[in-house]
Amino acid sequence: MADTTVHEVGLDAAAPVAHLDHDTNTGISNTKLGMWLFLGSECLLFGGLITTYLIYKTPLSGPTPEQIFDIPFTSASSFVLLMSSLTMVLAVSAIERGDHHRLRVWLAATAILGSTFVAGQLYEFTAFYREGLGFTTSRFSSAFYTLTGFHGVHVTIGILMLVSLLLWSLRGKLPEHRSETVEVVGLYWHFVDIVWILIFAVVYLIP
Amino acid sequence: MATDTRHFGDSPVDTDVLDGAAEPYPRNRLYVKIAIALAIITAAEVAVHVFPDAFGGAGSMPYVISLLAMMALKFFAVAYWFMHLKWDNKILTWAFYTGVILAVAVYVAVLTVMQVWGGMTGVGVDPLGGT
Amino acid sequence: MATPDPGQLALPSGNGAVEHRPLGVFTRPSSSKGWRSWFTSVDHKKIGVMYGAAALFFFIIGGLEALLIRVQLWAPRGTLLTADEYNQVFTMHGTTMIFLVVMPIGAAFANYLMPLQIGARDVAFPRINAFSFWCFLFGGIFLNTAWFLGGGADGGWFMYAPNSSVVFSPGHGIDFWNIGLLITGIASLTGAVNLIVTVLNMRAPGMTLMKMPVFTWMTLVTQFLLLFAIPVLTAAQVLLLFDRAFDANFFNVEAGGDPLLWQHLFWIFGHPEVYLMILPAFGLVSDILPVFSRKPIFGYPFIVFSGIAIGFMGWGVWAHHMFVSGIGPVSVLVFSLTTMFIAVPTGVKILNWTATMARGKLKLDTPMLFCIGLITMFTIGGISGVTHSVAPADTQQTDTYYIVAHFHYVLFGGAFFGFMAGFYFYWPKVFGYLMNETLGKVNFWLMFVGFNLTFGPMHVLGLQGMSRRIYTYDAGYGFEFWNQVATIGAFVLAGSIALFIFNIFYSRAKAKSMANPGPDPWDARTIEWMIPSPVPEYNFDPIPTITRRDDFWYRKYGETEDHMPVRIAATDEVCQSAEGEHDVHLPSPSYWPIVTAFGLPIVGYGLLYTHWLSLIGGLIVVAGIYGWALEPPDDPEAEHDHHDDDHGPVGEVEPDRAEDEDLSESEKEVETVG
Amino acid sequence: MSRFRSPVAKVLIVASLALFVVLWGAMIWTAFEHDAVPLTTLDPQGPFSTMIDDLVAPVFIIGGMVFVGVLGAVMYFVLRYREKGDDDLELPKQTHGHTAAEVAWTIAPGIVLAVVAFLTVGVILDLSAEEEGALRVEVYGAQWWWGYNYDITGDRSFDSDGDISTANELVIPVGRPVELRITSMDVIHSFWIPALNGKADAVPGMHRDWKIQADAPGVYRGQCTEFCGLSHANMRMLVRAIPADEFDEWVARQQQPAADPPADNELAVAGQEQFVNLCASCHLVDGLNNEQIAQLHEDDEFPLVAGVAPDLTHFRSRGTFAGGIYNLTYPNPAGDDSPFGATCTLEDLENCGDPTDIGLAGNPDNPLYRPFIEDWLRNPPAMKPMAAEEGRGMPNLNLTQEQIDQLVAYLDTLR
Ligand code: HEA
Ligand code: HEA
Ligand code: HEC
Ligand code: CUA
Ligand SMILES: [Cu+2]
Repeated sequence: MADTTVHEVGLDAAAPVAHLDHDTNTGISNTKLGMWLFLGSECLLFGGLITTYLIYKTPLSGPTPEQIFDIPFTSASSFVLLMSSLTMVLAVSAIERGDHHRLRVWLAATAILGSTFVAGQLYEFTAFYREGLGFTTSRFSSAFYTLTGFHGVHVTIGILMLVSLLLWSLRGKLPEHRSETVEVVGLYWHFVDIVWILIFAVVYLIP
Repeated sequence: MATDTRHFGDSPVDTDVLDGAAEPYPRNRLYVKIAIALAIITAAEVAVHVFPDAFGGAGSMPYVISLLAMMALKFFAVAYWFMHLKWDNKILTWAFYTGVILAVAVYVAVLTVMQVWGGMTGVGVDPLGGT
Repeated sequence: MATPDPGQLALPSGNGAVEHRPLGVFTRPSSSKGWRSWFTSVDHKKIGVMYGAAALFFFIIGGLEALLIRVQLWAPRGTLLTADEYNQVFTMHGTTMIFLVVMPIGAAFANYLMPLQIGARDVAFPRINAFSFWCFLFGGIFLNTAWFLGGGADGGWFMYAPNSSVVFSPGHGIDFWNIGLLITGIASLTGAVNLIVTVLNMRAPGMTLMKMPVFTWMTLVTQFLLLFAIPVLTAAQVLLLFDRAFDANFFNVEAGGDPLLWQHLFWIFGHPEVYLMILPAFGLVSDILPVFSRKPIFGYPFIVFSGIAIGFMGWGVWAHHMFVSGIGPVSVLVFSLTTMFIAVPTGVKILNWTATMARGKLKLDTPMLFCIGLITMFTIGGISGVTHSVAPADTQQTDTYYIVAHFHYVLFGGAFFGFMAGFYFYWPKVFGYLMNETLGKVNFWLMFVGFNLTFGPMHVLGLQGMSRRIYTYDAGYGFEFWNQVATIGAFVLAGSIALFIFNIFYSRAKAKSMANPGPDPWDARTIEWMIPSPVPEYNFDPIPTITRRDDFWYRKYGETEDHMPVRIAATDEVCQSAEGEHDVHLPSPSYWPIVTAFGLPIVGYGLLYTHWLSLIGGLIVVAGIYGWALEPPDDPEAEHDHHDDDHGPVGEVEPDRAEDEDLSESEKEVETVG
Repeated sequence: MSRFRSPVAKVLIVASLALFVVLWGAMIWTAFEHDAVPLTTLDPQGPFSTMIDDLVAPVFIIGGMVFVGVLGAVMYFVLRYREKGDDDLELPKQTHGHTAAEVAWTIAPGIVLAVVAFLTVGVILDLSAEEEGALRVEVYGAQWWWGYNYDITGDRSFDSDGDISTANELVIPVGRPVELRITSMDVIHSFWIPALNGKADAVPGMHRDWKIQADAPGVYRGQCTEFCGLSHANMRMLVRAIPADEFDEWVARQQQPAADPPADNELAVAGQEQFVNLCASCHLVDGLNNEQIAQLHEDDEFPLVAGVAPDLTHFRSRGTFAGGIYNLTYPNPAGDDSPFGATCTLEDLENCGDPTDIGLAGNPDNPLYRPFIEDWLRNPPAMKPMAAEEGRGMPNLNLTQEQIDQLVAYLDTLR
């Protein structure tokens, strides 16, 4: 095995972006690696909840998924969340270019799309509730609300992070060399989107 | 994995090169294209749901498989392009997909052991049965 | 942190200058001395020591619970404890020992040692590290406050549904268990991310993965197991929490809830859990054994890969805890076979250790004795494990004392013996004085005898049909004799623990009049032994460049053609000295980790008593996170100012590992909480 | 550093190791002693448990050999290669590994395990095969006792006419396989008669098949082994295996509804009245309060979480009660473990076993042992931890001694 020292293989040490983590063995910053590991672990959390849902999706009493789901509505909100991934990635690319104006625009857009999604979900929950699907109604309802609720909480936390970034940026505390912060929040955001991609297909579309 | 000190894959675009750059960022166009593709796939998913009979009826094998395939496509597209796995160090891909694969493996096993495929278990049908 | 040069400041938006004291409320803590520094420290060594101390404290609690169990079972129809009390005691004993003793001792060694073994200044995220510790401690305390608030959990440590539902356990005990372990789960998960990043990213120059000490390797595997196992438990616990707190139907059989779902989720976590309890001890043994055999570890790559293999295979065997649960013959068959073959990689380890001893020159000091104890006693436990994996046999054995014997042999005879070896071995490095050898040896033999007397008889009891988790048994079943032996054994074991504690203080008192043992009292092999004992705050100065496995050893010894070692340098020459200027920049202490962690148990109490309290707790958490996010990871005014390239010979670069703990990962915790 | 050359140290080591050897020797020896250990797993009495035992034997032998091998190697190396003294300083050769050895000790255990796996697979399949001509019994666990519904008529239903229900003691014919369908009323329990087969969890909401068979008449004891709350320790059961003809007689007796007590037994007549008032809301006595119980089932108004209490129709045909932990009758003469063997009589109580050897009773035809059952009626939670106020277990009904006498007299008629 070649005994290269870390220094030789790290990123260009002169790059301003790299002042924090340029000397890691892998060349990836600690934060980013940490976030990815965390997302890997989240897979098992959501996997568990999705599994639970699949086991419980036919209720013994109360409304069934078929009776209650409003696919056109959910399709629209899924689409909204999907597009927020685009705005997010554009925000990341904006800050990497040093375009702080666009960064703010895209961050705000992402946060707004995310909020639209959450609002849609809240609306959906109230609609379901009025149709007689309370949290304790059946095994299906408990599993459904828990899964989608967990996802909704993740989205909400993502929105909080986006808004914080926006404020940071407006106060001039988000220079390019911290672009990675935006990228890492972006990873989280995309992951939340990915989870919804699964939920949309597995929960809503497949009977 | 052993020689992890090597730098894998394309290095991310060095930001210093782009500092203050005014010209459009070439990757953005790619991002938009991907987003359009994702939108189209989503539309296709909904279409399958709306016209289940074209896919052998709701809940049939082809129906489920086509939905799962489109879901997987979207999943990987977001991870690969939007989350930069394409350009980043492969160790990230490796870390994340270990989680994904593990999750799929164990939970599919659970569903199999609990006999969820093809209709529900007898579970709950007869909660206090037999008295 | 490097003051950014003016070029960087001239960026279009924002600047690199860090603003300290962002909230103006707290002055940032700066001292690294005095008792208060422990609460704000982000030093991996202090955190490691706190993990160890807290775990030993919980070990005494768990041990006293065990003694209650043993006294109750001394004779038929014991009257020391009521049925209810007994159920709480054994549940809390198992929970405490596993979550608050063995796991954190593993974390203690990982925290203290792993950065030293890879030549790092600290872990990747020092503040998250502090946060992990405080979560663990507050979670553990939260769990144990149940004793004063209506009684502990009473469902057994695996808390099978639906016995854990409100209907069957109306008190708050199980809620304490559930929420407490959710909080310690946050500790484990954040710790796992932190330590994995540390191993992958922060190794000294030249330390490739295959040059890492085995303990570091096993830490890596362990933390990966935690990373992926903890969320499964979290998912299960969330279901239980919602069932108990909000009347959900996950385990409500009448609404179609399936009790087996809990079992699957629990054991998908639970089995990787048992391996992540043993692997740190395996790592310690793999590093200690060669020192006292005066020979490198035999088959290093095989030791490493078998560890990885155990980690992987551990994911495919969980249902061996469910052989009698009714999962169907096909599943039983599959899991029976997968389980058996885990003996292969484990055997590889055992046999490689044995081969390490062969043709060595064995110094039978206390750490070595405990290593040998582990090899032999773990083998007994492993073999009884294989007898369980034979599913039809397990239908006779499961939930009897034969199982209790198995897991105490692997956990006490394996993990704990390994930890004892680690304690005796690393004590001088951590505290700067050697433990008394004679007491140490008596400690070992007493523990060896006590251990076998306590847990050996449980094999017989189990095979003769004694169920576990019974608070009483009747005369006429033939259980009296061996129970008495076991109870006597438990007190011998308690004596050996007491002797260990005594040894700590006795040796410390003695050490005052003795010379410092120096960096390398054992003639050891790995680089943590080339720095002063106790380890200075900055660990290494300069960071060594690693050229081979057992790098420190080969700085001291060369090898002839036929692999005979020859001294090439005196130990003093190759060790680093504590004297001189050490102008090393270190991460600054912070209040926020402890503040943030402190909010969590308050949320917990709120969930149980009044929801208002939850709100307050939640606000503390959020405030903590924002304070944290706004606080720069490093205080520019801290004592040591950092100048690039101000130390170390060329080639021994001290990488700037100041971590970037910005919003993103501090936020990340919110959502593990949420 | 001390190298353990002092005689004291040697004594310590030798004593410890000797103790280790003696301990393990004694353990192995006693483990295979079967006298007076009624729950032992190593003394099979039926074909299924024998299959398991035949599998366990080679596994134990292999395990023992592996352990002796590892221990032997370690001990040998310690003795052979330990540092002999302070002048013994030369360092050993630095060997790093040996690939052939590694391959060998990866493959060898693999082969050993493959053999074990092969044997295991066979037994798993055999044990899950269906048995011809089996008697079917539904077994349900409830906090903290067992109930049994027999499919006597063979119509795969457990409650058609002619089917019978009992509790705690399972009576089976010798030599005939018994197919159990196991479930639970509340939490998970585990049904286990070590002499007849391994255990099987009783999971609420799920029925699972299991089977037992006894080769010889006898009383076979068991214990609930899945932790099921407060009185898990006190949840036992026993199986009485009796010859087929006796079994048929027993069934015929069980099929009868309970007769009213003879009018001349005033105490029992009064007891029946008490029973209807106090006990019939939980306990079924077939022929006495069927409608009442059926109605309660319908209204879902059982005061118990579990929904039922033990069927008392033929209460006196059992030798034990309360989850098999108390003797209802005087036990068989010492040493006689036959199910309905030699009967001891009131006149000759000397000849009976000790009734306070709780839970070891034998023949139900033996005279009633009153102290336990009286205490039970006086204050059940004191006899067996139960959470009656939470709907689990039998409450204290604050009966007077007179009521107790009447009730016991009545229960004694339920043969
Ligand atoms: C440190 C923790 C630890 C470790 C390492 C192990 C290791 C193993 N365990 Fe254990 N186990 C527990 C902790 C652990 N276990 C706990 C806590 C429980 C109970 C939980 C509860 O119910 O409360 C449990 C329960 C448990 C069960 C369930 C029993 C039941 O409840 O019915 C089973 C069943 O298969 C099992 C099997 C095994 C096996 C096959 C191994 C193997 O990994 C062992 C492999 C090692 C060896 C075999 C020895 C060395 C090998 C050689 C020298 C090579 C040659 C060997 C042969 C050819 C045989 N364990
Ligand atoms: C690593 C884990 C671990 C450890 C170390 C131990 C240690 C011990 N265990 Fe534990 N045990 C478990 C994990 C562990 N156990 C688990 C998981 C269960 C299952 C629980 C369940 O079923 O849910 C269990 C269950 C269990 C049972 C079965 C209970 C039952 O099923 O009914 C028994 C019974 O004897 C027992 C005994 C003991 C004993 C005697 C010790 C001894 O080794 C303890 C020795 C330690 C001491 C005695 C402390 C010494 C303290 C002092 C000397 C104090 C003096 C000093 C000062 C005050 C400063 N344990
Ligand atoms: C609230 C319900 C309830 C009432 C009322 C009740 N019991 Fe019980 N009884 C139980 C339960 C539950 C058990 C099982 C206890 C156990 O063994 O764990 C039981 C057990 C018994 C047993 C032992 C049965 C066996 O085979 O093990 C007897 C005898 C008995 N009860 C008699 C009575 C009498 C007589 C009365 C009235 C005076 C009465 N019970 C009233 C619930 C009740
Ligand atoms: Cu029923 Cu334990
Ligand atoms: Cu296991």
